[in-house]
Parts: sequence; structure tokens; C-alpha cells
Amino acid sequence: MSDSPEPVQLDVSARLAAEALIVDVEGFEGPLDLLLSLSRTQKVDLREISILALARQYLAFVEKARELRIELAADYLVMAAWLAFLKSRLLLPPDPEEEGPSGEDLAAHLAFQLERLEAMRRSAARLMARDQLGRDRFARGITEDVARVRRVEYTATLIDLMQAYARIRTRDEFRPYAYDRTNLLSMEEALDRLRPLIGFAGEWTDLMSYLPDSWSADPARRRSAAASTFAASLELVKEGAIQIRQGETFAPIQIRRKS
Amino acid sequence: MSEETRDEPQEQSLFEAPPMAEQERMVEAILFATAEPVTIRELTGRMPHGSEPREALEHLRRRYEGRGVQVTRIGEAWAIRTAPDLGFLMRQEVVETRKLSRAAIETLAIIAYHQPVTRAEIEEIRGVGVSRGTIDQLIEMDWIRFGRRRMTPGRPVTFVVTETFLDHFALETARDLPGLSELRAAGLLDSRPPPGEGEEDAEGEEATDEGQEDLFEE
Amino acid sequence: MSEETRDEPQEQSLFEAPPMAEQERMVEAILFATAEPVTIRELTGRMPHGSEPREALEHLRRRYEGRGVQVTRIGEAWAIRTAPDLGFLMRQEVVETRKLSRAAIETLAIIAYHQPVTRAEIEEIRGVGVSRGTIDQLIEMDWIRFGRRRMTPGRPVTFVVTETFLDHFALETARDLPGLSELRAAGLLDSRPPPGEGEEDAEGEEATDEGQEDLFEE
Repeated sequence: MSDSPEPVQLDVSARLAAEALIVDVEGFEGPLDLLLSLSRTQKVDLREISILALARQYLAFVEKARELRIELAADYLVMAAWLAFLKSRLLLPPDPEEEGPSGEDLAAHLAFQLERLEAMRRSAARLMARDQLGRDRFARGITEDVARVRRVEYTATLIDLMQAYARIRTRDEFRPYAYDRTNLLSMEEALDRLRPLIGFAGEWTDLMSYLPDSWSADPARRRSAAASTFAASLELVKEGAIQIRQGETFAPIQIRRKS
Repeated sequence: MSEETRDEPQEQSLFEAPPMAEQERMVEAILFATAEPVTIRELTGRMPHGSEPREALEHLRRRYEGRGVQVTRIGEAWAIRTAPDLGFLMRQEVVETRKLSRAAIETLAIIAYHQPVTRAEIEEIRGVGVSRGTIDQLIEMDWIRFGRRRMTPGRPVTFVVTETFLDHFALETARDLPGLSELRAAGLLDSRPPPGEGEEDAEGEEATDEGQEDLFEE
Repeated sequence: MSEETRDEPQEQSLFEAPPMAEQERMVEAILFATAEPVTIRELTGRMPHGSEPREALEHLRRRYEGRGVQVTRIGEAWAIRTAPDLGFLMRQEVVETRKLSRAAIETLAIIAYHQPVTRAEIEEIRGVGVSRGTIDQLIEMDWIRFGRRRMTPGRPVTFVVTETFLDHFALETARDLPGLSELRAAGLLDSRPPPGEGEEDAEGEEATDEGQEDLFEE
């Protein structure tokens, strides 16, 4: 990972490299990156760096760029102004009247920022140099999916049980009204009747042909039987035992065994 | 890092094949990471020159014997597969708990309070038919089972509750089920007894506990 | 009384976990079956009741030491990966990943070493704005994610690295990042405010460091 732009030729002189530095502002990721790059020319530990010399270099760089009429982003100019201020603070003896941080504090912080950025660059390089998944280490090639099986478990509490019983016993005191009707075919009855018959229904057959014989003459009984047989057939469709169809509205409803 | 380690075995391979233990490691890594079963020819192509993948494979196969995964031959190729007896781990059962339907819980309650009881009797008490599915479900849950046949015409089968049922509801016997008056005291019975009947019921409770048949006759 | 004492061991035996050797096989099969790291919680969920996946994993890890594949810890999850020295055999399996820009790599490193870290802090360290695209790319690769919001004015969102990141760079936890302790000792992971404007931030700094530890613990 190199910070300076790739030189076209490796054997160009340091002078040319320095010029490239000046011309190619785009190669830097902001003023801090440029400062870090400039500080490297001092070839000292970043903690020992001369901020004064660094500020001079940066200001010279900005000046040069201006002469060459290179557009400089605002943050480069803000940094230049700040460094000029820092330089004056570092050069002039401290004014005891003056509020705010000393030139040394500001310089120390700038040195810290540069050192931290440098450390992060090194860490990034070390990170990328690790054994990477999909390049040096590999995951399982043949994977197996975990099949999720749904199982329904029914449950009830003692309270449910007692409440259910209480409900029935309470109901006992008034006899169910509907049950007395003799002209009523319950769905359970229709289902009990239909279930053994559908085994023979390989072809589409009219649902009405399944009504019990004694139930088809009297209109009231026929209505009840038709309704409950239809409800029972829907139940069987739901169970997947039969198929059901109707050509159009009011057309006969037909059922057949599901093969 | 990896640059040297990567080149080294290749350079070595110019002279001699890596030791068998090393070849076994290689076969292991290749079988593990490749998305399809690997043929011997493919192994030969990928391993350093002079390697003996067939032998390495045999060592590896033996090493995995009895383990959770096995080196398996699939046609002309080899792969690592889950041991057959552990297939159940690749299935995750999601248990969904649902409340029993009203019909089922009522049927169950009647059987518990009136056992042994026939289907016709259950229907008479409930006032509605009992579907076959409801009975089947309760039998499948092992909460009810068939009792003795009733010695009446048609010899109808009876139903009784099971040990599993008693376990689930933390009852020692079905007789421990609270009687009607207790249900009423607990506020589970909504209907108020006709005036004066309350006393009588307190006594009747004794009888209830004694014989469930009595309760049914009531 | 005697009933109870008889029941207890029975119940225990119903849930008795399989022997450790068998648990080890199970963990082996589960880890082999998937490319994704499997969490301890998931192992517990899939293995028979009472199993100790943590212990089984430790046995398994030792068993695979020096083998062609390795049992690797990734945060709270575990996976089997090929040994890094055998990467050269897997040329066919190499996935060409999109080349990351220098900005993206640096941003990633800053998030890893300083997490949880806000966008403003990343920008302060790099001395330049972080483009939206860079963050988006890292999130899309599932290498970073949003962390908790910082409890400072504006409640800025923070970024942290993911398990996928740890897995990719063969790190057990974010604490194993190379050179982390040296950087911390050198004070290079402090968020030192610029002189003159630091007072109100001094507390926030404390919180930041704590947060980082917190995250590692997770």
C-alpha cells in the first residue's frame, strides 16, 4: 500500500518525484494525508517530528500549487491557515495574557494525529496480510440444509378440562334445542356416510347422489342433508381425500376421489 | 505470510512427494472444501507431483471411521458426508403447542368424569355428535384408551383415561377430579343452583367422589 | 412417597445426555454440514437435551489440531475451516472478491480497532471525509454493521465489525486484532480531543473505551 501515486518510471530522480508530489494533489486523501507524506521526508519517529518544519513544507506546497494555478480544495486552505497560525505560535514567545492552548499543545496534537493515522495504515496492511477466508482458508464446499419439521402438539390444562365439564353440565339444564329436530342431518353424520363411499368415486360424480335415500324426498330433510353433505365434502377436500368442482354458478357440484 | 508457505510445497514437489501424513491432510482439506465429490484423477491433478491420493484417501477413510462424518465413495468420486446415524441432527423439529379444540376437551372431560363411557353416552351428554377424529386425536395423544366392552346389546366399546392423562394433569386417580360443587365453588359453574339445593349438593359431593357412575346417572 | 422416589431417576434418565464422545460426533457432524459458523446456542438447540456443546467443541478442536481442517472459534460461534497452509491446493475454490479501495481498507481497519466508532471519529482519524459508498460497501460485504448509538448530543450511530469479518480474517474475537495491545499501550486508540475543545468530550472518551470492551465481551 503506497501513499504516493505510482511513478511512471522508477529511475526518475528525487527531484521529479518531488514535483509529482506538488502537481498531483488528487493523489492525496486530504491535508492530513499530505502532511503524513511530507513528514516521512524528515525520516524521524513521528513523535520526534518537527512540526515547525512540517508546517513550512506544507505552506510551501500550497504556495507552489497556487503558482501552478492548481485548484485546491477548501480543506487544504483551511489547514494552511491553521498551520500558519500554529507556526506563528511556535515562533513567538508565549503571551501570558493570551487564552487558549499553547503552540506546543497544538503541535503535540497534530503529531498525535499523524502518528495515529500512520498506525492505522500499518494495521490495515497487517489485517489484509492475514489468512483470508476464500483465499487462504476455505469453508465447507458441500453443505447440508437443516430441514425444519413442524410438529403440532396439543395441550390442555386442568382448568380447561374442568371448565369444559362445567360448561356441559350447565348446558344440561336446558336441553339443546337443535338436537330435537329430526329433520336435521349433522355434518358428522354426513361425513360418516361420505367417507366410506368416496373410495368408489374414481370418476366425477354429482354430490347430490350421495344424499341418504330417506333424506331426498322431503324438501326440508333434503335441504339439511344437502347442506351437511356439502360441508362434509369440503372437510374431505381439506383433508386432501377428494377433489371438488362446479362448472358454473348453480351447476351440479361434483366430487371424485383424489388419486 | 502465505507467499512462502504457498510456494514451498510446490518447490519441494520437484524432488519428492510430501510425506503420507501430509498427503492425508491435503486430501482432507480438498474433500472438505470442494463443492462436489472429488475423483482420484482430480486429486492427483491438485496435489503435488508424486502424491498417492488413493493411499492417502484410504488412510483418511479409516481415520474417520466411527466419527460424526465419514469419507464416502459416491460413484467414482469421494466426499465427506454426515454419518447416517446422525441424520436426525440435520432436521430441526419445531414444536408448536396448540390448545385442544372445544370438542376434544369436552369429550375428554366427559370421559374423565364418567369413565368407562361409551361413545353414545358421550354424545348424549354433550348433546352433539362426537366425530371420529376427536376420539382418534385423544387416543393418539395417549390421553384416552379403550376400556372394557359394555355388557349391553351391541356390546359397545367404552373409553377410559390413561396414566399419561393422569400424569399430564397431575392427578393420582380420575377420582381426584373436583366434583360439581367444587367446580361451582371455584366459580367454574356459572349457573346458580336453585335455592336450597346448595346444602344438598355439599353432601352429594361425597357421593360424587365415591362413584363416577352416580354422577352420570344424575 | 416411594412412588416419588421411583419416578425421579426415571425422569432424569429420559433426559440423560449422550456420552461426551457421542456429543463430540454430533458437533462434528453439525459443523461439517454448514459453511456458516454455528453458535453455541444453535448447537444446544439441535443436540439432545442436556448436551454440553462447549465441552464437546473443546474435545473436537483438540482432535483436529494439525489436521487438514481446523475447528475455529469465531466470536460466539464455531466453524470448520481448511488449514491456512493448504490454501495453495484450493486455487479452484478461490473467490475473486471485489478489490477494496484504499479508503475502504483504512475505514475498515479504523472501525475494527476503534469500535464502536462514529463516522465523525473515522473522519477525524483519516483527516478526510468518508464517502457514503465506502460505508455502504463494507456493510454490503457484511464486514461492518451499526452498533449502539453514542450517548452524546445528536446520538450519532456507531459502527462495529461483524462475525463475518472475524471469520474472514481468522480472528476469534475483535481482541485478537494484530497489534491491538501495543496500539492501546501507545495511546493510539484514545480519542484524544484537540487541545482547547476537549473538556466536554473528556467524559465521552471514557465511555468510548468502555463501550469497546463491552462489545468484545458480547
